[in-house]
Amino acid sequence: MNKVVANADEAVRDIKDGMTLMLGGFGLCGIPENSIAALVRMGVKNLTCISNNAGVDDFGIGLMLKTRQVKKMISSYVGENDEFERQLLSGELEVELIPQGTLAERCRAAGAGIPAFFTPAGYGTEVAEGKEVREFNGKMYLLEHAFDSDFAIVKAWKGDTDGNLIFKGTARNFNPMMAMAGKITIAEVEELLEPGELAANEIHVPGIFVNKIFKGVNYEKRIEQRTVRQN
Amino acid sequence: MNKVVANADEAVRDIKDGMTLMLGGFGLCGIPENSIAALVRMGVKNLTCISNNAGVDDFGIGLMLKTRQVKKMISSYVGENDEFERQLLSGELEVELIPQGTLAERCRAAGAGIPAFFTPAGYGTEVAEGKEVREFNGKMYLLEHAFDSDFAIVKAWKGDTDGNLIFKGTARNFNPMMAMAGKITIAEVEELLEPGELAANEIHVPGIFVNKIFKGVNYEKRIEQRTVRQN
Amino acid sequence: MLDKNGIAKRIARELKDGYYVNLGIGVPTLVANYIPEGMHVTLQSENGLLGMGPFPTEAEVDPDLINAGKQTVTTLPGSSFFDSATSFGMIRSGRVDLTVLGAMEINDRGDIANWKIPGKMVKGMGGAMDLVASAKNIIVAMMHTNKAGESKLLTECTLPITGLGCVKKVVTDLCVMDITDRGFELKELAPGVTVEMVKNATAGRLVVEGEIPTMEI
Amino acid sequence: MLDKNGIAKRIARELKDGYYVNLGIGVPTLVANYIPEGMHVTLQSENGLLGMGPFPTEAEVDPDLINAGKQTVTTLPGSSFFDSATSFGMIRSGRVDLTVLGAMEINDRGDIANWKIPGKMVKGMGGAMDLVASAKNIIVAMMHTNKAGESKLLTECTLPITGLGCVKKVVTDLCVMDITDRGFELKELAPGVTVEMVKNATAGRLVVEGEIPTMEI
Repeated sequence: MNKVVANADEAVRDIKDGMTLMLGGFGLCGIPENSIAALVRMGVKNLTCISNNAGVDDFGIGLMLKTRQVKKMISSYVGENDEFERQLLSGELEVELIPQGTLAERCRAAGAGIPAFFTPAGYGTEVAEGKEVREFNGKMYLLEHAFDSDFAIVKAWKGDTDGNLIFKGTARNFNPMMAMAGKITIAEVEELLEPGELAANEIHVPGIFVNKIFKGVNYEKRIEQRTVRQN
Repeated sequence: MNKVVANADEAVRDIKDGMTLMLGGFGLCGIPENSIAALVRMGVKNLTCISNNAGVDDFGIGLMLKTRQVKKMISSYVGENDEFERQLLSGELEVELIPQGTLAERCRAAGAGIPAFFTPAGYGTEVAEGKEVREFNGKMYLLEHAFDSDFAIVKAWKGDTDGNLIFKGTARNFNPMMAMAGKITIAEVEELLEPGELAANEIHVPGIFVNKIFKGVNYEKRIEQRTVRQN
Repeated sequence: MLDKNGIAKRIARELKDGYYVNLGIGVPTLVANYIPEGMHVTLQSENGLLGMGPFPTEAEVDPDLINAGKQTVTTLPGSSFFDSATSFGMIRSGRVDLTVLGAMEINDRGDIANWKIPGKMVKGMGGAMDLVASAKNIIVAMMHTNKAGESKLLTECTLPITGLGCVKKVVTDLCVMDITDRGFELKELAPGVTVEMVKNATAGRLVVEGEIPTMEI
Repeated sequence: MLDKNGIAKRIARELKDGYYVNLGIGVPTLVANYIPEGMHVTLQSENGLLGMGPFPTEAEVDPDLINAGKQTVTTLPGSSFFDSATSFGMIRSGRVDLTVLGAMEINDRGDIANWKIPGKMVKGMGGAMDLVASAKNIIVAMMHTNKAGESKLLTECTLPITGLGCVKKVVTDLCVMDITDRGFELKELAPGVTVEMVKNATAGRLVVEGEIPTMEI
């Protein structure tokens, strides 16, 4: 039972046309760069992608939009992407917008075996349309469901061959919940270590949730808003 | 704004008769020893305690049972405690038994602002009595609610004066979710450090969830089942 | 009248020692520049950071360390990182003491619209709907009128709603108002602004009682 | 007939390389002693440990490191610690490949009763109800009959139920049975046990088809 695969191409090879993928990251921070590149090379089509954002024109999920591999995006915010806007307005691309906390919690629910939960976000808005509303302690909540996905693809900082993962800084974001939520979870890591090299107490995602792991290469880690102060 | 208090007595002093407390720990592992001792000294009564277990006769929550301070226990397992059994059979003590995963998730829900969720545990059993049942994808689930508690009392390994916590080994158990769930959260720690001494990436509970923190003393850390191998 | 920095400066006076604060993108972000010396305020960034520090120097820039506006930031002693589910957990469970947001429109019952303009490309609500549905203390920072000179403080929002009855206070270029059962209660005027100017610029129910002081900023 | 160790040994033959396994208290715990050499099996302990190692030596004993039976244990390279919500998250989301539990009674539809005896002090279900409600692959390890000689494999459980239709296989001192739509399907006999003995000891629907092999252990 070996979870380690040689590279991104091997990791994603069972992904088929029409599948639903979760992709970790917030903006361009903590995105699975190697796997996205492999999906573009592979050319798999009609994907539904659950990801907080949709990348930018020439990076992140934006690369898969350019090649028309994405049928539908499920995100909380999709700005900063002209090609996205063009495909959306032309009707080539579907988009479902979901409050960010609800997006996170629907991933978390999937990984925790919770099929549905109540959350206040979106009550009284168009997000509530068609959803069950219920009052608890005088406040109104919507019933939201766990996401159902075929693969989750996440990016971690360090991982071991048993699939244990540690994230770095705010590159953690959606990655842990998605790692736990995927029917099959692929993790790409900057450093791939032997079992025991990560401290048991510091692991963010236990290996049981990870099915395939590989050491990524040539991380670009592009910055969207490089903001500095003079010192 | 100082979260640090001198000791357990100061930490628990706002706890009143009739309140509902969450107490971290699994068996005697990771229990807030100092705070329990302070509650016994203080003599506060008619408490409802949410805790996975009820301690043993002369340690943990067992100490509060002996002094008749507990009106009701909400737990998943309450064995190993003769005084508990005596009070239960005599009707002095109420007990509500909850599946362990549901107990954990009801704490987690409270800390995450989720008022209710569906879980499969207990469907078809007496745990389901009076609860809403719903089918998702062909499987039956029960609706369970977030716990409402006045105070959460947890035990961590290391903490800092901003309230950030790190747990050790399996002493983590229910402590993080309870820390997040309490209306007011008290944390006792073995080592109390300055902000910055805990690595931001390794913190298990961010300080925002912790209201009072103190350095505990004289931890006994009693072992329930000392099981060793010859080597 | 206040400029953006003036609005931020006035809102900063609402901060209290020990507060955990979430600042939205735009004018709200500027509030961080006016935290009083010696006051301990912790900034929460919903992408998974508590204890957000200033922008980095060139040497400190780390692509794995950004805020919810995707800007590079830094940490401070006591900072912690966490995942997005935990982040919105702390927001929903009411642990954030103050939330400052921009808005396109608000109404006199505290409803807010700040995510979508019909006919324009919709970029999404991000974390705004979670924040407004859960925060116990929301202050809106915005201009009193839009570019066409029309009031953004209405009886009914015309744009799609982000959340209902959640705004407690609004600070605009003209004034500070509390939102109560009676509507917009005028509390303070910006320097050089008259009650008449506020009346003319406010479409929703306005309550003006007694002498309205000019704000200290 | 099998003793407790024999039952554990037989169950160990159901293990596969790479499996994540949760072993209940009692006979199920013994299964860990029979994991085949060279096979990589990871034990999950629901109090928050993945990759449970053997009992510690005196020198290794750590009160902050116990299993779900409250026994002192050790870690192994690759072990991880987590909180109870995450632990039951992995159980509910079906990440545990095999769960082995003891039982007081099971019935021929796979219902299990293992937490409560009316009239006796009820200690609680612990994690049993979560495990049986979620595990995709549950094997029950138990004696075929109780101390009074009555069958524990029934048409209907007489004791309060822990979970419905969840047991896939049962290994007793007498035999191995699969639980299918047709009831208890006899698959293997323990050494020295006859089909007749199983028939006499089984109260629920029993399916015996073809030659029943004696188990290899």
